Amino acid sequence: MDLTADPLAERLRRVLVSGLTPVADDDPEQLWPVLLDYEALAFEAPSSAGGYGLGVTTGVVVSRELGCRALPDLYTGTAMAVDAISSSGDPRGMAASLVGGKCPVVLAGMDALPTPRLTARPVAGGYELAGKVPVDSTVPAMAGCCFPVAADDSVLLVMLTPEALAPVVSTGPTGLPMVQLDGVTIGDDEIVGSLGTGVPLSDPDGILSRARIRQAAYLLGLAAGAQALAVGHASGRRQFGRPVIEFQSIGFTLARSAIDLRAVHLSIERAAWLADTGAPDPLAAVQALAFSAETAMTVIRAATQIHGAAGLTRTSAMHRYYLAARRHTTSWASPARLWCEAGARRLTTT
Amino acid sequence: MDLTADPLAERLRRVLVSGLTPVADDDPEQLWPVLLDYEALAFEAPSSAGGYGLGVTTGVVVSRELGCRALPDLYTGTAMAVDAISSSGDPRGMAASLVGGKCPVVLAGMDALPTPRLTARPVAGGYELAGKVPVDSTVPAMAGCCFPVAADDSVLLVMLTPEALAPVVSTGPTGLPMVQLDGVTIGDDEIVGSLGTGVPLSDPDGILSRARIRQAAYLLGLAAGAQALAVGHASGRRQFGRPVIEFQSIGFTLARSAIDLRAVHLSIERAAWLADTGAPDPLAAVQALAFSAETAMTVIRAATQIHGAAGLTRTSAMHRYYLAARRHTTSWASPARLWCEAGARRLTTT
Amino acid sequence: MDFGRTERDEKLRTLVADALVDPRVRDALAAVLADPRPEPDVRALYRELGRHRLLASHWPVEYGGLGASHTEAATVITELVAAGVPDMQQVLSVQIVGAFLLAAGSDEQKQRFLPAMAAGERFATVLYTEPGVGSDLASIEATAERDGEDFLLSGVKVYGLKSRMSDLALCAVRTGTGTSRYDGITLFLIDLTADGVTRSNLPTMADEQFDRVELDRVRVGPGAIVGAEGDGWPLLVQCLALERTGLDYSLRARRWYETALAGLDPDETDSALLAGVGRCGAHVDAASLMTSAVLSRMDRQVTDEVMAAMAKYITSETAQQVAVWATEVHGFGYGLRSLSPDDAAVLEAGYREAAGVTLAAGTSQIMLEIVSGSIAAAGSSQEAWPWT
Amino acid sequence: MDFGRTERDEKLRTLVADALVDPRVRDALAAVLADPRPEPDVRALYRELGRHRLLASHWPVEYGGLGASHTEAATVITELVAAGVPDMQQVLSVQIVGAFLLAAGSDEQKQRFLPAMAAGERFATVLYTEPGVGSDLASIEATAERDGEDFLLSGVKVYGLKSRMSDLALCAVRTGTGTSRYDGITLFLIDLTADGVTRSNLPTMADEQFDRVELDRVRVGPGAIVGAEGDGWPLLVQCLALERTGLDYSLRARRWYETALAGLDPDETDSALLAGVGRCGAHVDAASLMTSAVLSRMDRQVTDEVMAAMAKYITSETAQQVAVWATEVHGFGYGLRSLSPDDAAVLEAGYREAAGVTLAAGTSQIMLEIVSGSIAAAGSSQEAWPWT
Repeated sequence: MDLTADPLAERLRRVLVSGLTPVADDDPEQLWPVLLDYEALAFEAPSSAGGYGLGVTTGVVVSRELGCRALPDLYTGTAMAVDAISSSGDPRGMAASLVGGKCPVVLAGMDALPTPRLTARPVAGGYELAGKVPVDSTVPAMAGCCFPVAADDSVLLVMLTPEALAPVVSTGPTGLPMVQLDGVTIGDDEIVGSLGTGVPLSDPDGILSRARIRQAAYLLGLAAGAQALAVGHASGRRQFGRPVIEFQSIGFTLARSAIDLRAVHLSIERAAWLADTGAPDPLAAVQALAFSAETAMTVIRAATQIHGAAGLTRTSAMHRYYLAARRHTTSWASPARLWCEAGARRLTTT
Repeated sequence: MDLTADPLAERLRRVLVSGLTPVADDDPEQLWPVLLDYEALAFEAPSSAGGYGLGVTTGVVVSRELGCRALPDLYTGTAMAVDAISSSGDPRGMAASLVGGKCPVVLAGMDALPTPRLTARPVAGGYELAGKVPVDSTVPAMAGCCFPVAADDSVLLVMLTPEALAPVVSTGPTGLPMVQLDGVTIGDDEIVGSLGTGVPLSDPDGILSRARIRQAAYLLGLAAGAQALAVGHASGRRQFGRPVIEFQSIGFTLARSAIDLRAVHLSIERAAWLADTGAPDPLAAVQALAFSAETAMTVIRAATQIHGAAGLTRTSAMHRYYLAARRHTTSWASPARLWCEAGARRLTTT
Repeated sequence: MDFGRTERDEKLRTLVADALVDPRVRDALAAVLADPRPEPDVRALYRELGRHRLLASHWPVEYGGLGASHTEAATVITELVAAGVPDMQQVLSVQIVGAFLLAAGSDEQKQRFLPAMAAGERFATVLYTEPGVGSDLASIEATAERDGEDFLLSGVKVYGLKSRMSDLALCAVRTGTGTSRYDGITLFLIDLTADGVTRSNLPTMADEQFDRVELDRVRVGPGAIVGAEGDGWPLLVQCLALERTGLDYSLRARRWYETALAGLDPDETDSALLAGVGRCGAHVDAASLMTSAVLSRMDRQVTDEVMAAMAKYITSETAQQVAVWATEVHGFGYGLRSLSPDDAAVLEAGYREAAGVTLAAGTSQIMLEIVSGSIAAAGSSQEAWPWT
Repeated sequence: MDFGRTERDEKLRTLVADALVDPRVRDALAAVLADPRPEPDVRALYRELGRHRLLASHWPVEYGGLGASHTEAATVITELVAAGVPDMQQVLSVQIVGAFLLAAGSDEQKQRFLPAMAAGERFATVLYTEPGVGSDLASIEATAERDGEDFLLSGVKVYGLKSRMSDLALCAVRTGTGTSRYDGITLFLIDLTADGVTRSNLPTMADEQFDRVELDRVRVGPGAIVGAEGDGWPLLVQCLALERTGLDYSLRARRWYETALAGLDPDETDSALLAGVGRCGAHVDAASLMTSAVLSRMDRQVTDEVMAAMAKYITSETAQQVAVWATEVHGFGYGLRSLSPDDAAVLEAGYREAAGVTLAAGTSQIMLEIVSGSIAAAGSSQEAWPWT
């Protein structure tokens, strides 16, 4: 066992940082070319898709770094699509085209797993879909979308191109874009993978587990970014005659956050290592995600509180983390539901 | 609405304090006569049982004060037995005999509600019992015992006298006394009340709700007693040149405990007031108990931590609260299970 | 303790119910609810409620109230909020500045301002903090320059609310220096339309926007001082206690909780979810009770800074917790269960507002400082049960 | 990062497995497990393990070890604990005092003591704190009076463990005064059987009893000093970091967690319970990883006080949390579900022990102080991700 930092991952991270630093907040149109220029999609993509096959461990670096800056997550969805397509052989070269920059892919409807709200009924030449699902409001118009559907007793992953998506997107009640799929028919080509059957899902190809690890890394990044802002604020700000970080109520809160962040980080690295050195361990993956999501909300709330009123204003970077926390800690189901799955997996594997 | 302190309750409390102060720790044999001398059992007992009928609000005072000193809880069980017996008319004067000092009654098996682990099968002239149940190790040999049994579709409350109990008590695996009831037959007289049917239990006579309010008060007392010890310790103890209470990590912890204790106290008072001015509100009662149990464990753990190593020794009063917390936060089911019941009651009543 | 409703409570509830069916109130409320802006203008609605003496029902009749008790007035506000009336400007104008004037204003100030405030004809807000000051109000730097009998006030005040819709502001400035940083602070009631006052917006993530108010040699007369010159600090401390009943936060906690429940199935059997429903509900109920306990003391003329800090702490922390819990329960975009679009919008705005509730009117840290300070002062001499 | 087992790990596991079937080890372990006393005497068992070089496997071969790495030695201890070997006296003698001597002892001290300690022939413990001192070790008052070349040590040391079963103790006393309270502290390795040493018990609620050790003019020679006279404080700080791997607490957390699971039905569907199983399990796993991260750094000769404080904090807090959670899951008397009597006894003792884990070897507050101090020192100059 050697849990010191991995030099390759650190090198990739530094390269990526140099690309991401100038990217404006919340501008996916500016972000996507940077991810392509720095080959971020290629780190973990298999060689059959034009990638370097460095494993989900390097995908973790990408997701985390996007989270750190509260940038839109154009990676987790695209990587999941590439992963799913590649694991079914990819006769049409779709994975390579995604890695090459065809379009980013975002995810939707993962929060209802293991029971998708979308259903797919077999019809001649494909499936007819039913249901609707909200997507992240920060995703760009040029993105494709991947979502799970219930078909018979298994859960399949569907991918729609930006072109197919455009006519079925509207604005939902809380301002989020809503994908309305009632009556939409898709061909077999749009089915890009399977998440398996049962409760919890069997995840035969490890697609779900690897995606959860990336999502966990994105959340870890969000929390770490918020923590960095809070440390900066608390070090610079003086109240009652001293830097506020010297008050135990602030300093200890930051210390607890730092400890939890490190614990989450190790949990994610372990899940990624297991996925890269054998089949993914679904328990390790789901608990890394639950732990990361729960910690992200706690750390980001604490960081917001430490910022005081200034952090609530739209001129402070802090508010972006607070708003992102809500989207990203729930987009893969709440921590409570994920903990439940982890518990069920634990009891059956112990 | 007037949520300032009730002078009658405060007067009763002060009277009781004068009686309880000299009672040695953990000595139920010394405690019982004091409770009788100060008529603690009579405060809330109905006049038919020789009591003053002052309501469960005054029972709360007694339970809480016993908890505060981490004295054995000889009240909650006895009062529940008196309550149950009285609400079924008490043709044989058993309630009056209990209020008069026949014997304290302790409770057992409440942690498995709404599904008792003990069952009662009707036989000629009564019931045959099956199952076993642990009881609190601090109860005296002279105590009777009340426990719930499943009979057909309803849950009945059984009371055994000290004499009936003696032959069926042994020592369980973790050192607690165990009441072994397989094959024991009881007459109808031993059935002292009904907790009703269903999940959550219907509690037709309010016996369960009132008992939960007393138990909540005992737990509140335990927590408040531990808090008082911690405040005393943190005020007196100096480290790094000042009283440790001046460190925010200690001072804020005590402040949070104080706030939670007050919130729990008001929740209990409200549940008691509802019970005394109409039928008990089962939601108010169960949430008061869950809140009190959860808070007690948190407050007592924090108080133990504040005491440092000295609090772990058997010469410090602190350790008695820590050990009592385990017994009393679980004897009426864990907070998690009680919260669940509260949630179910909330959704059906909203 | 008495948790029941008094006859007067019932009478006041009837008054509220009657007012809400008064066509003028009904129309004004409908206009506010239909207003698509994140921060609708409530002044017309408040004037209608003022006509019914419901804006400041606990004020003496001579000042436009009904002479109700504090607990009874809370019933009125609770009912109004339940009907959809936004409470923020009432909180600022009546519960904060009005309470301050009642406690510390001169007779002339009371007679001049209170009836208009109770009528919803004039609105007041507070200008306390400044950039870089935060909760440490003793470090304010706004100044008052003497000019004959008058003062010329200068400085920048931030993070206030509703200045753009208010006429008056209670403003803390430094008129002198003393042996301690708590000396030399003076409170002025200033006219927000006066020359030298520039009001602008500090956009926040919540629907309520912060104000930035710049004072550039704003002339005020000696009659604008509340209390005595240089004596602002103790007044401020006392009046912050008066405003920290937690009523506004406990109403938010309850509204968000009940909204979240509206999207749940009563036959729900997921015990993790039910446990959350049970726990949050108990906390919401307890937070309301903490507020009622503070109001009960105020009804007996007791201002208890520590109990107020406890109530502010628990109500705001509970409200924030409920808003976060609702995101978990209802999932991404509040779309996981059967929540109506209106309810989803309430929770969505609630989450954005929730970040601020543990900061406004004194941060949670300040509240804990007050409570722990009182515990330290009481120390080991206390009985086991000192805070009942 | 590499989370896998090395070939050497596997070899060490084989050595442990072989040792455990060695009849002498097996009998000694059986005797310990059958011992009805709360604190069985493990010395005979440790001597047998010492014969297999498993007590201090990471020490150099010349001192009785196997030259294993720190992570590998943790594997050995983990396997031994899994087989039921109590680890407390190994922690004290090898992981704490032994590590201290390895790092700071003279060659003579190392050669004289380490082989005997690795062999389980001699046992050592620590005598740091005193009545009223607690975590503030710089306030110790035990004194050393010079007597020629020798010192006469006097004072009262409390809250130590295993003094009655140990031969040696690392003892902190004040040999001088300096400009700061951290000056003038000296560490002595003393003989617990010497004249003037009185060992007694401070009964605790846990199975492990505290010691009270009174020193009354205990004569020690200059060779008993570890490090230099008066230089004890920096050594103590450094060596506390060495002992704070959290290994012992992470093993307790795991043992209690797995014991609690043993009484659960794999077909359990109560989601509140399952969520607890999932959350506790993740925390237990993460706590182990934090320990492994500290050990990995030690394998690279890096002693990281902050990482050690993090590991001590999270492992002990997790262990306590698991012990409390087990009381909820298994209910009153641990009798709610199908837990075996032996497992119930483990959890019962675990709860009593759990109160102490967040206090021993530096309280959780001290750990947070170390971590927050490092954050404040790094301040805003750091990158977003400074603790990887």
